[in-house]
Amino acid sequence: MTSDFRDPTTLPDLRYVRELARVFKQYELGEIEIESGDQRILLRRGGGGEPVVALGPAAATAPPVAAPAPAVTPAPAAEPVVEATYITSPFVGTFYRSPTPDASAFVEVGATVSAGQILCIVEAMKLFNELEADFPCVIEEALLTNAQPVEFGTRLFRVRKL
Amino acid sequence: MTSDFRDPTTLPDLRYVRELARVFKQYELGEIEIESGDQRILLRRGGGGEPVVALGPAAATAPPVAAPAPAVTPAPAAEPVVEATYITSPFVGTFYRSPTPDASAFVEVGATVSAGQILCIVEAMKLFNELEADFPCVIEEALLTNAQPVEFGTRLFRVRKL
Amino acid sequence: MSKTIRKVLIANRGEIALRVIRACRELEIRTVAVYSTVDEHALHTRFADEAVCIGPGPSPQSYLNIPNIVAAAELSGADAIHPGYGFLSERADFAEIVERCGVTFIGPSAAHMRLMGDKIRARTAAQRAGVPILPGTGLLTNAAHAVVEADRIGLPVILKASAGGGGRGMKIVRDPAALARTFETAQAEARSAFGCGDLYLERYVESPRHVEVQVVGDRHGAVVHLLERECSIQRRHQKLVEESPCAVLDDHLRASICEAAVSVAKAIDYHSLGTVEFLLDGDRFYFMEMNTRVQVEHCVTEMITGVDLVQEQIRLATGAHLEHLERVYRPRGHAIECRINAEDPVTFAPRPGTISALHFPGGFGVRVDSHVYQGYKVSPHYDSMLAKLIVHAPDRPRAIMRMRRALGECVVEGIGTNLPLHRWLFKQGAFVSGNYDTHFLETTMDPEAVRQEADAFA
Amino acid sequence: MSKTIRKVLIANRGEIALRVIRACRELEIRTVAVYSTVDEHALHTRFADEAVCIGPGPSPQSYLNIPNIVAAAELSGADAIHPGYGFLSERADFAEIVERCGVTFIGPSAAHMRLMGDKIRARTAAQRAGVPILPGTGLLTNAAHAVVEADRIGLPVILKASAGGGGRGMKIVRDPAALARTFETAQAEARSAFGCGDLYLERYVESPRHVEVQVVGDRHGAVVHLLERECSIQRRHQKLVEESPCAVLDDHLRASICEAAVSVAKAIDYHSLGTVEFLLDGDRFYFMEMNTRVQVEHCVTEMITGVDLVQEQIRLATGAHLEHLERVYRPRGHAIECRINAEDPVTFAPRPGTISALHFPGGFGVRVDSHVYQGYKVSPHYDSMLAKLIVHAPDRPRAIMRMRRALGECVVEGIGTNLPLHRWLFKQGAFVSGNYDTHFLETTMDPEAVRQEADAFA
Repeated sequence: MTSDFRDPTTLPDLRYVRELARVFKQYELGEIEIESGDQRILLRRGGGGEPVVALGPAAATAPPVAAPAPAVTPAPAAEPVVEATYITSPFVGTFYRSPTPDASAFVEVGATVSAGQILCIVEAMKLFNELEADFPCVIEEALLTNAQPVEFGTRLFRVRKL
Repeated sequence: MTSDFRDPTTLPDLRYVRELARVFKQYELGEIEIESGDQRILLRRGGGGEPVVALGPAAATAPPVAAPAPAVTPAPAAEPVVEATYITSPFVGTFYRSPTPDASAFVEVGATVSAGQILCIVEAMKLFNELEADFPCVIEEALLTNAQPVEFGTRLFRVRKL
Repeated sequence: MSKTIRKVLIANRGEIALRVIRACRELEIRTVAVYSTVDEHALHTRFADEAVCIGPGPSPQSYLNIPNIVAAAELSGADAIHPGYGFLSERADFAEIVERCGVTFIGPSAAHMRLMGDKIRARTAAQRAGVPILPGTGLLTNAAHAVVEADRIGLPVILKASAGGGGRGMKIVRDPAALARTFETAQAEARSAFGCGDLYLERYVESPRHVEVQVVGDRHGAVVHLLERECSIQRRHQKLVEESPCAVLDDHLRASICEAAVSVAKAIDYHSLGTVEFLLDGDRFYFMEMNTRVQVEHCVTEMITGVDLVQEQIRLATGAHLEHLERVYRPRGHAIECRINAEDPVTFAPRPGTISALHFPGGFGVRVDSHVYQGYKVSPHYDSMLAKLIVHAPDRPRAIMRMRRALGECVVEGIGTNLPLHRWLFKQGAFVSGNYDTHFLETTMDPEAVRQEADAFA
Repeated sequence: MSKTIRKVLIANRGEIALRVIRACRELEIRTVAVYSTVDEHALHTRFADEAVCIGPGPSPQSYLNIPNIVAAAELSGADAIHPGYGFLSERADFAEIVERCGVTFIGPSAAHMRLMGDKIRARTAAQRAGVPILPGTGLLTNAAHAVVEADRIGLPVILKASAGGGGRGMKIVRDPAALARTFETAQAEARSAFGCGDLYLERYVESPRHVEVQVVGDRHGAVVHLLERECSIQRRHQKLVEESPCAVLDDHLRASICEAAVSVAKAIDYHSLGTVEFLLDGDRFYFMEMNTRVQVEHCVTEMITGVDLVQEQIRLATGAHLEHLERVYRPRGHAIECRINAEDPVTFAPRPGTISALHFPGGFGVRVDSHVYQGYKVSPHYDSMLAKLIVHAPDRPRAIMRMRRALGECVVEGIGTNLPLHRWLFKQGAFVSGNYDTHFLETTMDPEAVRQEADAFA
């Protein structure tokens, strides 16, 4: 029986791609692109966080390869160094942007906040831990919606330091 | 021996890519680009950067893998490549330069020997195996003295091919 | 009465986290690992069904961070927490918080932990259970009181912190003139180390062996012992080699010491796994302390009894009865454990770093419990133990030969380890004969010979 | 009468060479490894006290090179040779040459090997010992003879090469018209494969199990059995999973089959380790063949008896008596072995290459016998077996859970392995229930599901 995984005339060996995805995950790459003859493999961790695999030449949408499931939850320490600044969670718990369901958010995108200003709440063991800004900054992006679970280091807001 | 994940005619050796990724991470590089022949590999970190790896026909040597310390008895195959030519033992046994203790050596240093000429004896299990020259050559050095034990591949004579 | 455990959060790291994951997997219980940022690539993080990051490298902010750990349990829906050993495993407040959150704490009750964490109360409890204790005191009120008591007990004495234990917070006093001053120092030290300056005195035994008994109890009052462990090979009061059975106990003494351990556990209505530690002085034994958790060295007991202690610990936490555990154990052969640490074999200084090459021994009668792999980075934040090498053989001489063989096969490159010390130890006549005490290593170690063992394998 | 063995040359490679080195080391016997040039960095080369290079990669020039191996024994002063399994282990001429050189062959006599190597004579020997054999024939003189005999036995029949064995040189015949032609083909094949075209017939059993019994005898006529092994999980007549005890034997049947094995061994005055293989058809069993060496799967017997078979094999080669081996064995729990091979899990095609990452399972009840390491290059010259993963637990269900856990921990990267097949197998209801025969794997394997197991771990 021949391997189910490879059509020698068109697509690269799937095991090759799988192994590539493993390397991709293990080394936290943002993108791998391989071209050889008329073959092309591209792995990319896009803005949305979803890795993409594109296979040529059958540029016709190839079935997405089982993407490397993010380890359990991507941990912060090993994330690639990026120019942006993030406010991360020092607690494990549930994230809330407002003090109560009806109230408005502590901070909105675009807002300028000063050091010590409350940004959000992380609830754990019925305790509502308020998270304050350590430095004055502008909120550029709110990365989570209400009631999402967070662990230590989960990115909550992308900010620009002032 | 070729790797599983490698088709020598098309895709680069995956171990090469993996090692490259390891180097990439270890040295916190922003980009690696290698091009060779019609092959190209690109490794890129993050969204903005341009890291790339391109690989030539996998002729590139595979990365060294951590191997355990050399074995108890150094075997011949792993000896450093030297320019000189050696006659090695195809037998395990005891080396003798002459047919009997009183007789003179089959060959002396400086002698020119022809293919098929007897060079020495390796004795094992009471059998005296005569070792013949495979090619005409000049004996430049006799590396062993009488009655020394030899294993497969032990160097007996350094010679110069004619 | 009987709770169900479907998902266990392991509030620990390293080999014991892996040990608990293995037990759970074999019981078809899901697992949640917690990890610090430096343990992102650790095996417990990888092999658990889920993993939650609970803080940065330093333990107080991660593996000792109770709010984050309990929140991780809530978030992941874990219905039980296994504390392992070390870290929070003997923190009664942790057990209390866990139970208050409706999560099962896999261990005894907080009250047991408090009682046995207070060494003075523990002594009293043992005495009430009819178990021998060393001549000594209760809480000392001041230095003058200590002097009077020392005079009564007879020198030398040992001054101990009530909140200490495991060899920490102890001072030997041989000179009566020095006692008062030592008392003050010890009290200050205990206060800063344990947050409690309570001290007591015991007669000091010059040449003791450390023998401990594994007990296990259910929540219905039943307690059995699973024989003893001999742990006299120590460095700086830290066990380095453990074995079971103890080579110097005859059947009668074994029965007495094991019965004594059961008496202590029964007297306090103990449940879960526990270890009652004794000081053995010739053919007399004295209660020292009780550890209310799974021990590092539980494996040697597993080898000679066939009982999976961690699986049983989880089962008992549901309120189950002892059932099949309730039998009379006879040692099936002999087991020895070596703790392989990332430390200098002579100075015991930690040697963190990256493991560049690794080969663990295998084959018949060899068990390895380890969380390290080739490429693993040994962090300076945590304990230096890399692996437990355990051998099992029909008798002690053959177990020693097997351990020598296994130590010879063990390759750890890139960092310093205490393998040379173990290799040296297993050739020593006194060790092989079984004739040694807790001072053996410190008094007989030959640095030159140990260094030579290191060179022989370099 | 009793020889002393001080230095053993191991005429083998891979895990079994390491297994023998381990046994010798624990007996304080020195070891000599022989190795081909491609095995220069192999662990058996590294861990033996001495190592001699005996030839290039291809086996006929190295591991089957009798003159070089015997010369290596002479040169190194080895007083015994252990042949392992495979290679020269069942070559009677090798055993003879070794003994003629005054070196002890660790195994039975050449006569035993010759007798059991001839499957027709072996059948006769078993029959004379009063052990059931399948209805069948002696040596077939020609195709016409085969047709007559097949008619007598009843179809289907199986045509076997007398010099075959281990599943090699067999053809099933269901159609009487095809028999004559099949006879000619089989004879030609046997002649080219084994250098001997002798054939015989046996009734073909449609749904057999492979059950074998470990026997051990001394040179003084004493023989005991060490219970049975179940080896029905096979691919292409190669065992893949072995266990002990067999799940479908009741006490009565177990006693009968084990006694039968002892009868065969006693009838031929056998000594050393041996395995008597039976075909089990419901509650009836039939002698198949006897292997005159240590088996790959000896480890499962070691786990449930506590006997170190290789150490005993060496001891018995000195002429020692059975002594402590002479007892009645009852299975201590249950043991299962998985052979981890460098092969495609579905097609079984070999997958040599370099192991880029390796992690073997550990913990309680797990034994790994392996010669590979991270960075090891699996050569296409030799057998594809990388490791034997053995688990031991109190009963079969728990052994299965333990194996599932261990398989889940096992990481081999860089080459393809049959781990996905094992992971799939241990979830199959028929396997778990014990209800399967030797065709199980070939008839029920679901390539898609096995590939999914591979993906799940990618």
